[in-house]
This record gives sequence, C-alpha cells and structure tokens, in this order.
Amino acid sequence: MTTGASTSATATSPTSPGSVSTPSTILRTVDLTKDFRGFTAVNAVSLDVAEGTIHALVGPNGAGKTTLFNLLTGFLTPTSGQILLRGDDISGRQPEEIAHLGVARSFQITSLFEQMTLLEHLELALASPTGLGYKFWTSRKSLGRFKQRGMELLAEVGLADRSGVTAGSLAYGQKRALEISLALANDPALLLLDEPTAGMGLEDVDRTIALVKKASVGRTVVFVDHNMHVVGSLADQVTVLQSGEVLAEGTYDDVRNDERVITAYLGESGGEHG
Amino acid sequence: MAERLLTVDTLSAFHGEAQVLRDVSIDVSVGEVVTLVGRNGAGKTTLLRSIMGLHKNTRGSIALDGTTLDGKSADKRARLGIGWVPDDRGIYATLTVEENLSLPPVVDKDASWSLDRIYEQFPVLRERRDFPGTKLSGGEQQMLAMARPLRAGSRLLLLDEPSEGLAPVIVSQIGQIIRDIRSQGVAVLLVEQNVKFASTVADRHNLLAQGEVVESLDNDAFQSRTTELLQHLGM
Amino acid sequence: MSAFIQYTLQGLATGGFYALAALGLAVIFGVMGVVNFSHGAMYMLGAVGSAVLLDVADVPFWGALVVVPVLLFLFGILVERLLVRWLLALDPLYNFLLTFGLTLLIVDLVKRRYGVSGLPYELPAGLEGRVTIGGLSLSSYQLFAAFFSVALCIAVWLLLTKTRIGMIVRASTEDAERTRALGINVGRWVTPVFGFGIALAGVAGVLAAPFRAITADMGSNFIIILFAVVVIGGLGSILGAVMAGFLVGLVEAYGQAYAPSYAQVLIFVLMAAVVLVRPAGLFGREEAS
Amino acid sequence: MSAQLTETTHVETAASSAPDRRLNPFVRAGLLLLALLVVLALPWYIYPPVAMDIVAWGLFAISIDLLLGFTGLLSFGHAAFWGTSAYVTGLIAIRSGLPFPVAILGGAVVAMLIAVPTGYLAVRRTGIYFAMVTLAFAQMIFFIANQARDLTGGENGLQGIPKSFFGIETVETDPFYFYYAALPLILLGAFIAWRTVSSPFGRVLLAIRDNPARARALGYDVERYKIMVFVISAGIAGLAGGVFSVSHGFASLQELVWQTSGKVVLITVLGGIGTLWGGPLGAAVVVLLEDYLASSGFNGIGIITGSIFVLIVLLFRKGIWGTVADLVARIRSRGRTPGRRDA
Amino acid sequence: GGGPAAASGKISDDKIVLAVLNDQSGVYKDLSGPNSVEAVKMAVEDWKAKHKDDAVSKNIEVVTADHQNKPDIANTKAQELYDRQKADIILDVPTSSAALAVATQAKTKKKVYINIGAGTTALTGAQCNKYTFHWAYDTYMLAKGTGGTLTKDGGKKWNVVYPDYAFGQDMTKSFEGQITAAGGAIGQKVPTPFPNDNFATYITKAAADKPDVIGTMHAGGDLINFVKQYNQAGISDQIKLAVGLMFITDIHSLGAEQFKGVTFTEAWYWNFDEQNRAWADKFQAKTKTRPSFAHAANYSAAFNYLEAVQEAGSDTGDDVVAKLEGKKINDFFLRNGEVRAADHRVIHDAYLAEVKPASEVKEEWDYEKIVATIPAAEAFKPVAESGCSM
Ligand SMILES: Nc1ncnc2c1ncn2[C@@H]1O[C@H](COP(=O)(O)OP(=O)(O)OP(=O)(O)O)[C@@H](O)[C@H]1O
Ligand SMILES: Nc1ncnc2c1ncn2[C@@H]1O[C@H](COP(=O)(O)OP(=O)(O)OP(=O)(O)O)[C@@H](O)[C@H]1O
Ligand SMILES: CC(C)C[C@H](N)C(=O)O
Ligand SMILES: [Mg+2]
Ligand SMILES: [Mg+2]
Repeated sequence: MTTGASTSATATSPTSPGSVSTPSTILRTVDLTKDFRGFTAVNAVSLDVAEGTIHALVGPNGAGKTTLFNLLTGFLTPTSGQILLRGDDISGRQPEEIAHLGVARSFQITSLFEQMTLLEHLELALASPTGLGYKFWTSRKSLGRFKQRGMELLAEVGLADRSGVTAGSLAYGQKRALEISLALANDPALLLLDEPTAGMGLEDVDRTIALVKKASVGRTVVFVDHNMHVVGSLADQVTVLQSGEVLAEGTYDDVRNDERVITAYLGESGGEHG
Repeated sequence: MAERLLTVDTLSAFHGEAQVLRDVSIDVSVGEVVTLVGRNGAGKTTLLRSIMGLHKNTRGSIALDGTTLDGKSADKRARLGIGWVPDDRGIYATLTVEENLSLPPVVDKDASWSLDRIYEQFPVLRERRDFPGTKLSGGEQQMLAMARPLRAGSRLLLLDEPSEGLAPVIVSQIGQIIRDIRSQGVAVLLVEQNVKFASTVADRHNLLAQGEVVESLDNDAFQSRTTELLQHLGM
Repeated sequence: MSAFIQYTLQGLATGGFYALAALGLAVIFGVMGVVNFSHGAMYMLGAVGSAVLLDVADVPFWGALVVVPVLLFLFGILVERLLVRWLLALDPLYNFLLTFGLTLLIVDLVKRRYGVSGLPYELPAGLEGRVTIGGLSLSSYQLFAAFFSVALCIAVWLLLTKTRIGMIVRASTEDAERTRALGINVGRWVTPVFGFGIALAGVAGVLAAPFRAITADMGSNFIIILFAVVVIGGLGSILGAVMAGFLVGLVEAYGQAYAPSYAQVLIFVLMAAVVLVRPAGLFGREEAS
Repeated sequence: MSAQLTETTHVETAASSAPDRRLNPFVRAGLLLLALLVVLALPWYIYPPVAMDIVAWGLFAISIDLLLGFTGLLSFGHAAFWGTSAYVTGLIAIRSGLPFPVAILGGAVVAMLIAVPTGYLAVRRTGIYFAMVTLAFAQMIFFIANQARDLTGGENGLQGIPKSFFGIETVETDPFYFYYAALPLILLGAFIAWRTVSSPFGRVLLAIRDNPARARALGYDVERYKIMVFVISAGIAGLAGGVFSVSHGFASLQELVWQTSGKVVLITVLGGIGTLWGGPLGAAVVVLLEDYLASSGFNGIGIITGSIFVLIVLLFRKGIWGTVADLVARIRSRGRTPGRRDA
Repeated sequence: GGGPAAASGKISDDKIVLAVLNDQSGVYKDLSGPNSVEAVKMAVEDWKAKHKDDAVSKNIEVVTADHQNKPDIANTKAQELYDRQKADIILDVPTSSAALAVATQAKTKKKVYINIGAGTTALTGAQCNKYTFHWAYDTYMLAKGTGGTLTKDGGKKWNVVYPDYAFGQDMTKSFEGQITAAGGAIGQKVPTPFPNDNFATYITKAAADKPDVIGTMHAGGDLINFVKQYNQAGISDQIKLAVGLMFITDIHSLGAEQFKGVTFTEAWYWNFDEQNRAWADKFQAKTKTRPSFAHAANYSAAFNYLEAVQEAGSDTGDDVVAKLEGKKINDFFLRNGEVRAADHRVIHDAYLAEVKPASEVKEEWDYEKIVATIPAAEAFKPVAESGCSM
C-alpha cells in the first residue's frame, strides 16, 4: 500500500493503533484515507513525524496535502485509517479538541477575523485554552492579561507596530505573518503550516523561513510548500505525495534526486523557478 | 516588429482617494510576452483589472488594436479577444470543471483550443471533469483558470500570477504553454512575482513600484541585472 | 387498502403541487442565492390573477395558465430590477429580509384591492369529472395538476442542468463581475431567471385557483411549508426540492388520514429529523466547514 | 480582495465591530443615562400599556441583536421563546398566584430550556439555513401550543393572567404603576445582553461571526458557543414575552406565529444591528406606528411596515442607530480634516 | 356593584362615544369590518333624527380601531378606546379569542361592551360579566338551527369535519347535542388543522362511510377551501353538505353555484321582507354593497344602546346596563327580541336558510331562500344551561 521509502516502523503491525512506534514519534498516521464521493484524495497514507523535526509535505497540485492537513486537524473526518498523536487515536475528533491537544495550524488561504485588531487576534488565541471565553458574566477587560504576551508574539513576526489596526487592512504578506503568529500563540507541540510563503515576495519569503526556523525550536513543524527554496532551507524530512499516496520520503537531497519525484513533481529544471 | 495589440497610455487608477497607478504606459504586440513585476501592492492587479474594464476609477487611455476601449463593458472587451486569468483563479463552484471550461464564448474559432487538446495538456482536468470547480485543489484550479481563455481563443491574455501555488513541474508546463501560444501569435501580459519564472518566458519586462513603471527592459538586460533590480525593488 | 391507495394518490397530487412551487424557490436560490420569502405571495398573485382575469376579461383557466405566468414573469423582472439586484452582492440575509417586507406589502395591497373573503373560480372546462380506476376515484383535475407539475419540474431541471443557458445562469449568480470578464453579458441573464422562478410560483398559483380559496393570505402558510420542503430536500438542490415536495405531500396525506391533529406538525418533525441526520438536506451538498 | 472560503455571515452592523469602539466612555455614560431617563419618563408621555409594549418589544429585539449583530445568526423563529414564556408565565401566574416577576422568571427559564434542543439542531447550520431551521422549529412550537388547548386555551388564548404583585393594588390595576414594577425585569434582560457582549465570551462570538473556521482552529468549540448564546438570547426573549403577556393579561397564539418572528427582526434591523441600542429604538418606531395606524382608519399596516422594511434593507442597512452614528462620525471627521474630498 | 350611581342627565365628557373594534384588514373584514362602522354611523344619524332636540346629548362620536383578529391587539385597543378615546361602548369584536379579551377589559373598566361578530357561547356563559352583551348569534344558535332541523328532516347520519380549535370544537359539541336530541347521530368527527387549505383527504375520509350529511364547521377562507374541494370530490349528489356558520359574503366570494343546496342558519337576511329590504337599500346607498347580518346587528345594537342611554339619562356603564337588562326589543334586526337579564344573551328569531341555485338568483346578492323561522325562545341556549353567574 505505502509506496516509497518509509523510514521507520510502518512495517510493524499498522493495525494496532495503541502501539507507539518509536519513542520520538509525535504524529503518526496509519493507512489514512479520505474519499470524496468516490474520489480518493488521500489514499492509505502512513506517515511518521519525529518529535522536534521540521517535516515538509510536497507534491503536485491536488496530491492531497491540504486534505491531509484538514484530516489531521479535524476539519475533515477520515473515511478510514487512524491518526495517532503521541500514540492516542485522534481521528474523528473535532478541530477545537485537537487544537487543545497542542496542534495548531495556519490556512493555505488566509483566514482571519477581518474586523478585529491584531492584538485582539492574539488575545483570542491565548485565551482559548484557559476557558475564559465561556465567561459571559465577566468584563472583557479580563482579556487584558494576555496583552503583554500578545505583543511579544506580534513583535516576533514584525507586526508589533500594527497591533491596533484591523486585520482587514493588512497587506497580504502581513496577513500571512499574522497567521503564523496565531498558530504559535499557544506554544503548540505540533505546528502545521499550509503554504506559509504562498504569494510572498522574495524578501518576505526569507523572513518567513527565519521565523519558522526560530519557531521550530522545541517543537515539531509540518509544512506544505511548493517553493523548493523554502523546503530546502527548512525541512529535516520531506514526504512527497502524489495522487493521495506517498511517493517518496527522505531528506531533501534524497528526494530531489529521486527519479519519480523529478518526473511527477519537480520537472527537469529541478524546481529552481522559485 | 510585429503589430501592436495593446496600448496603455498614461493610465492612472484610484482606489477611493488613493492613487494606485501613476501614468503607466505599456504596450504589448502580437506574439509577445510582456511582464509586470513588482512587490505586493505595487498595482499590478489593478492594471490588469483596468484593462479588462473591471476597475473603472481610472484616467488615461487603453486601446486594443488601435481602437479605444473606453466605455466598453467588460463582457464586450472579452469578446474583442481579451482573456483574463484572475489572481484568485475565479473558478465557479456551481459549475463542473468542464462547464467552467466551456463557459466563455469562443471568440476566435481558429485559435480556440478543443476540449481534447486542453485535456491532453492537463490530464488531471479530464479526470475531474464532472466535479464542481472549487473542489479542485488550489493548483488544479490554477490550471483550469489558464485553460479557460485558451478555450475561448483570446488573442490577448492577462495572466495574474499564474505560477502561484503551483508545483514546479506544472510551472514549467505553464511556461511551455505560454511560449507555445506566443508562437501562435497570442499576446500575453503577465503579472509575476516569480522573477525566475518570468525570465524564462518573457520578451520584455516592466518593473512596477508604487504604481509607477520604474524600468522597462528586454529579457537579456533583465536577466543580467536581476539581482540588482530585485534589490532595487525590495523583492 | 383501497383507502390507503387513495390517500397515496392524493398525497402525490398535493406533492406535485408543492414540488412545482418549491422548484421555483430552489431555482432562484440555486441560481441567485436569494431565499425568496415572497414566493408565497407570488403564488397568491398567480391564483388571484387567474380569478381577476376570469372576472374582467373572461380569460378561462387554460388561458390563465399561459397569461398569468407571463405576467408574473414580467412582475418578477420588475422586482429584480428595482429591488433584489441591489442586494445580490451582499449577504443573502438581506434579500431574505427584503422579500419578507415585500410580502407584507403585496399581501396588504391585494387585500385593499380585492378584499379578504376570497374570489370565485370554477373548475376548468373538461376537467370537472372524476377518473375511476378499479375501486379508486380521483378528481380528474387533481390528476391533471399532478401530471402537469411533474412534467414541468422535469423540463425545468433539464433546462438548468443540461443547457448552456443553465450554465451561464449559474455562473452569473456565483460571480457576476468575473462572468462578465469572461465575455458574458450577465445583466441579460440574471433578471430573467428571477422572473422565471416567480413565474413558476405563478403556475402553482394558477393550478391552485380551482380548488383552493383564492385570498390574499393563501400564501402565508404555504411559504412556510415550502421552506420545510426545501430544507428537507437541501436548499440549493433542484432535484431535492422536487423529491421533497412529493415526500411532504405524502406525509401530509398520511398524516391527515391517520393522525389528523398532527398532520402539520409531522412535516416539521420530518424536517427536524432530516436536519439532525443530514444537515444539508436529503439531496443537498455538504457545506464546507 | 482575498477570497474568503468560509461561509460566514456578513451583515452590516451599525457599529464597525465591537460596540464601544466608536464612542468614548463619557459619551457612552451620557447616552446610557439619557436612555434610562427616557425609559423612566415614557409612561408620562405615552399611554402606559403602549409604553410597556415598546420596552418589551425593545428587549425582544435586543435578544435578536445578540444573535444577529454579535454572532451572525439570524433567528427567524424567536417567537417560539417569546411565546412559550408568555404562556408559561401566564400559567404560573394563574395557577399559583405567585407575584408576576416570579412567573416571568419562570417563563424565561422554560424558554431557555426549549432553546437547548432547538439550538443544538439549529447551530449546525449557518446563514440562511439557520434562519430556516429556527423558523421551522417555531412552527412546531406553534402547532404544539395549538394542540395543547387544555393548557393554552388554543385559539382563544390564555385569558385573565393576573398581575399579582405582593398585594399592592395600584400596580395590579393601574398600567402606569405596573410599568414601573415590570421595568426592572426589562432592564435585567438588557443588562444581561450588554454584559454578554462585553465579556470575553462576547469577543469569541464576534470571532465566530467573522470566521468560524478560524475560531475552531484556535480551539474554540464554535457550536457550543452558539448554543450558549442562543440559550441566553432565548432567555432574554422569554423575559420580554413574559412581561408582555402579564401586561396584556393574556397570552395568545399570536405570540407564536411566524409573523411575530418576522416583526422582531424587522424592528431589530430598523433600529440597527450590532449595537443593542438599535432594538429599542426600532421598537419605539414600530409600536407607535402600529398604534397610530390601528386607529387612523387606514387599513393596511402591511403596506406601511412592508415599505419601511424594503426601504431600510435597500437604503439604510445600518438602521436608525447606525445611520445616525455614521452621520455624526462624518460630521465630526469633516470638522477635523477640513477640505478632504473624494477623488 | 359599581361606584355611586351617576346622577340623571349626566353624560361623561359631554359626549357619547361609540367605538367599533373589529377586523379592518384581515379575513373578517368583509363580513363586518369598515361597513359595520358605516352601519353604526347610520344608527347614530337615525337616532338623532328620531330624538331631535330632546336627545340627551347631541354630541355623539363614532370611533374605530382595527384589532386584526389578534387578541393582544384587541386587548390593548379596548383599553385605549375606553381610557384615551373615552369610549362609552365597544361594539362588534369578531373572533372569539379577541372577544373574550375585550370582555375582561369591559369588566375592569365597568363600561358597556356589545359583541356581535364572535361565536363563542362563553361570552354569555362561563366568562359572562355584567357589562358584556352578545347581540346576534352564537354557536348554540347555529347548531340548533342547522343540526336540529336537518336531522328532523331525515339527515340522521352525520359526519362532522371541523377546524381543530376552540370555535370548531364548540360548534361540534353544540351540533352533537342538537343532532342527538333530534334523533340522529354523528358517526365521525374529523378534526382538521386550522387554518388549512388542503381538505381532500379529510373529505375522502368523511365520505367513506356514506353519511346522509357532512357538516363543516369551518369559517372564512377555510370554508371556501372546503367547499371547493368538496364539490370536486364528486359526492355532492349523494351526500348533503351543511355549513355551520356562513355569512352572505362567503357565498358572494365563491359564487352561489358552488354552494347550491347548502343549508345553514341565518341570524338575519336582507331580502327576507320589506322592512329588511328597506334598511338594506339605505345601507347599499352608503356602501355600494348588501349587508351581512353582522352589519345589521351592529346597527341594531348601536341604536338600542343609544335608546338605553336616553332612557337612563346617563352614559355611565351601570346605568345603561340597568336599562338594557330585560329589555324587549322589536326592530328590523331583532324579531321578538329580548335582552336576557340573567346572562345578557340577546335572543331573537333565527332562520334556516338554503343557498339558491344560480338559476334562481334574480339580482346580485340574492343568494338565500329562508326555509324556516326558529322562534326566539327556541333558538338560543336556555338560561338554565348557560352557566353564567355575574
Ligand atoms: N479594493 C481596494 N480598496 C482599497 N485599496 C485597494 C483595493 N484593492 C487594492 N488596493 C490597494 O491598491 C494597491 C495596489 O493593489 P494591487 O492589488 O493592484 O497590487 P498587486 O501589485 O497586484 O499586489 P499583489 O502582488 O499582492 O497581488 C495596494 O496598495 C492595495 O492595498
Ligand atoms: N471537499 C472536497 N470534495 C471533493 N474533492 C475534494 C475536496 N477537497 C479536495 N478535493 C480534491 O482532493 C484532491 C486533493 O486536494 P488538496 O487540496 O488536498 O490538494 P493539495 O495537495 O493541497 O494541492 P495544492 O498544492 O494545489 O493546494 C484534489 O484533487 C481536490 O480536487
Ligand atoms: C367567523 C367569525 C366571525 C367567528 C369567529 N371564527 C369566532 O371565533 O367566533
Ligand atoms: Mg493545498
Ligand atoms: Mg495582485
């Protein structure tokens, strides 16, 4: 079922969900499959993500990368297969539950609260795990306790001076940065970024690479990007998807020299357009 | 020099009170690929929308084939042979892939690509032909958007960042298509942030900064000065 | 047993009727994203129009079946041009509220002009009798109405899904500006669609005239049932509207026969069950979350 | 510019986002005081039962605004809660003889109870779908109330609801004093609404309104929040419905028909959504207009209210409050930066 | 009860205000509505003409309000009419729920209220009060006439289809009493939702066991729906249709042909005799239409109210009530009329009517044939059974 070089324990009985493959595996999928009315977007994908690494997911358009993200974060329910987070089966859980387990994501298509200020975005993100959001009887001022941390986070992505403007008035690149800072807010153990550099100019791309690098300290990052420069600079491990299946896996250098990957994805120029 | 197809003459455009294009003059000839490169927010999309007749708050003139487009509605301009690939791709959710392809009226029978030819070029579209358009992945939607004006047989294509979000192999493929249609006499005005890609397909480049064309140069000059220019533009 | 078959036939006859009206609602929604609250009022105008035509111009049922939908088509065009179109780009709630206000207005205007106690109307010539098959007996008019509705439903469905017109219309409503930029003169299409949907409501109204009370208020409960029909069928689904129309017709007939006091609640219980099990309706597409 | 893929509700609210962003605290305090004064003075200038209607409908509209303006949910079946509470309040008052405020609180609690299952089903849908589902549920409640005529009096309504108030006879018989006895309940409802929107909870609601998918990814259980605000809103509608039924001395099926749900939405939109203030303003206009028309000899209330609605939706989507606020803001900014003109 | 009786010659606010509270815009607009206001104005004119200079007051006003058939609005309006508009009497109020709400207000304010349009017997029964009178008809009267007479004439086996709400159930109960008393029986009682527009299944059901008579207790739009669909069911030749409550406006709107042969009970018919016709002509001159019994009853109630004020020399509620109670009246509307003191039911002769086939209709609105007169004493519920205690 699984094509390509799986690195670790995919061979050992993938059917027993409870079994933790290696101590350092934080995220693992077992034969994960998603059907859309007869079209299989993700097909029996078994994936291991080692704790503390940066893992890139690449592949042609429509390979199923975003769908895989949506499965991992609960926005879609798998047709079959399992998703194990530190050995616990989380398939079928709701997005908000998964978020509380320390998984944060950014969206391929920018997804913000257009009418809220940047600081308000971060306050919301920071308040989420505290349950403060349910308190309809207290004053909104109680959110103020997140202000300092919120400003720090904004500063990290270079948006500190814009904390008071509404997200709707940001330029595209800034919106992407805000997406990332939201994902980072609650210090997630696992960070999922869907095309963090899409639509950015070169300078912004490099800034984002640096940002992700910095953010990856002490946590695991899985990201999707078509920009090979980004993949090359960041990824410890690369999984190539094609037509919903794993085509190849390995380090960036392994993968970029893989014949199948070159035909299916990179093309003869080796992806050097970006 | 081939005949001139599109002429934009001292065009200014406004968003409300803000001026986003300042006296922009560019032209594209038959069989030529001309780019607009520049940072986010430089005004590239606004220029394309103005040519298409979708952005109305403008000053200056735009002519196709020597006749002015002033006062012509967008659908009229499309039927005169301008094909637009919007930056958000503009795929219809309520239409199937094939319906998305056949929606625009064919403007030039001889230039129009057949569905078969399109499917040969993008096999994945054939596979998903009966799916609602927006159920395609981002990149698949981009292919669909590119294919649409080919199907119509437009003679001038306005491409707004066609390489964005595409797998490298598809980017090369798109590049090949652009070169192909150019040789068939189609004119292309290409908006790009991907400078490397732009330099593989274009004849001439216009560098846009803060709504102004700050530099116009041919591809050789562009390639030799890429780094310097990028620095200059802050890209 | 024969009673059961009789109820079934009656249910199907009523269902055809709901299906037709719901179809107009679904076409307008599917194509323009407008939930037309005034659909009940338009249905009423269809019936009142037939009665008035008969009274002032001696136009019989068969004439009304042609003339009234045409008139309502024109009226729909007017409504779209003057009102609905300005809100198309906004949240669909606005047109829902607009057509709600329009309903109040139309109903009261009709009341002022034609009173409230109803207008007279006769069965159309040739359909006064009954058709008896075996032990069953159905009013020939109702049979006609049922068959007519079904045929019309099928025709409309084909028009929208199989023709270029249907495609253009769907594209135009999804994004008018973009569609224009693809070379299509959008203005030419959207307005007639609205008129067309209204005309369908008008047809239902004409069909209703011979066997329902023709009053200004006849649409006000009708629209609520139509809403239940489209929610059950799936709001955007044209096929769903038609199928759910028949389903609701049957539920209503069985309900009336076997649990009369609960006949109308049953429809809404059915709706609740559908929402619970399939939030998008029986034929609706899943909403992206 | 960037296409939003989520199917959210984008209704034009009278305030740009949070309700207090525009006004400074002093102006706000001043307005609050003024509003309170107006509410207190109302029965001196307006026939007291009509004044009572205005504040009851005003509170009802606030409950709609809480959903529409602050969460992006249009309930087109809120009559279910207003009406249920009207009946329950009446039944408690008639059968137990308890003071009316107790009966009304009881009614509001029952309204909240039935809002739980309704909300559970309705919040699975958004936008226009939500409106349809709530509408259908209200119809169910309507039919049930009609069937349970031993309890509700069916078509005749529940007659003779007493205004028992600790034996204080002036309150029990004179609508003028009754107004002041019932007003605290209205103010309580308004306070709850205000507290809710200006709490962290209210902030989450705004987030949900703007982008539910994003809110979920941040870890917020969107459905649960929606159910909670739906239930709170039902409770507020219940308070209003209870006051209304005691004020009139009975409850009728009229409280449950869909036209009632429509009317309260009309009032809310007319006043301006996303403000909480708008509702009562809209209520004053509509109730006074209806009151006037009913004895004016012009028989066609629908013609007037229908036209108003159409005009509001077409031309003044921000409602009275929003339109006025915009005007004020425009005048102010013109004062500050003279000479600025549109290009 | 009441406060200190007002001295004779005392007219409150120096004017007499008659308020007509009814449906000005909804389903009952045509059968009563604005034209009832006209009828009341006619009564005032006629009364002034009759008394000329010795009238207790020359200052008489007629005001009106629309209750839209909604009890809540009726309730508020009644309060307003009594308090703000200084109404001394409220007239009409069709729709039972609204009628009962107004009765409560009349009692609280101690002001006169004469109901004309509503059907419920509760107004003079369980919920009767000192200030409330019921002038024209009620469900008992309708059942007595239609149910009793048709059964005696051989329609022994009945099935009744009724709207499932207070008025319909009341009617069904009343009909059952009268039908059983006359030696018949109701086989099926088929409830239908209210309001409703699809009766096909109910009609099939009610016709299944081939009764002699099918009785419908529907009113207004529902009645018209029912009759249309009844005629389509193709059973009208074998099964007689009886209508519980019908107004001439119903026949007018559906056309006599659809109703042909239907039997029902009338409180008054404009073309019954010369006296009625004379008044109907005057009414037509004003309104361009023929009167329903509700229009005539409004006139009669208003006129007799003014007479009572004249006799009392006061428009105070208690004084007028005292004059009205027990009063025997004979006018063009009330034949052998009496205002029963015990329950304030106004009794008078009622009529059994049949709808003429279109061929016999000689002029517009000439739809009815009176087949029998039911004497006042028999037409209404005996006081002993009323259950009223004031
Ligand atoms: N609808 C709008 N209202 C106000 N300002 C706008 C609007 N659309 C664009 N702008 C502004 O106009 C300027 C030019 O925008 P445009 O979209 O043309 O840039 P672009 O070069 O295409 O950028 P990108 O590379 O991000 O697509 C930007 O500063 C942008 O903020
Ligand atoms: N809701 C859906 N219904 C049906 N098909 C879908 C749906 N969502 C995605 N797909 C299909 O699943 C496939 C995988 O899509 P996905 O968005 O995961 O691709 P991707 O790898 O992220 O591509 P890209 O790089 O272009 O964004 C595509 O062919 C797409 O058409
Ligand atoms: C037909 C009506 C005038 C009577 C009304 N249905 C009532 O409740 O009494
Ligand atoms: Mg993707
Ligand atoms: Mg752009």
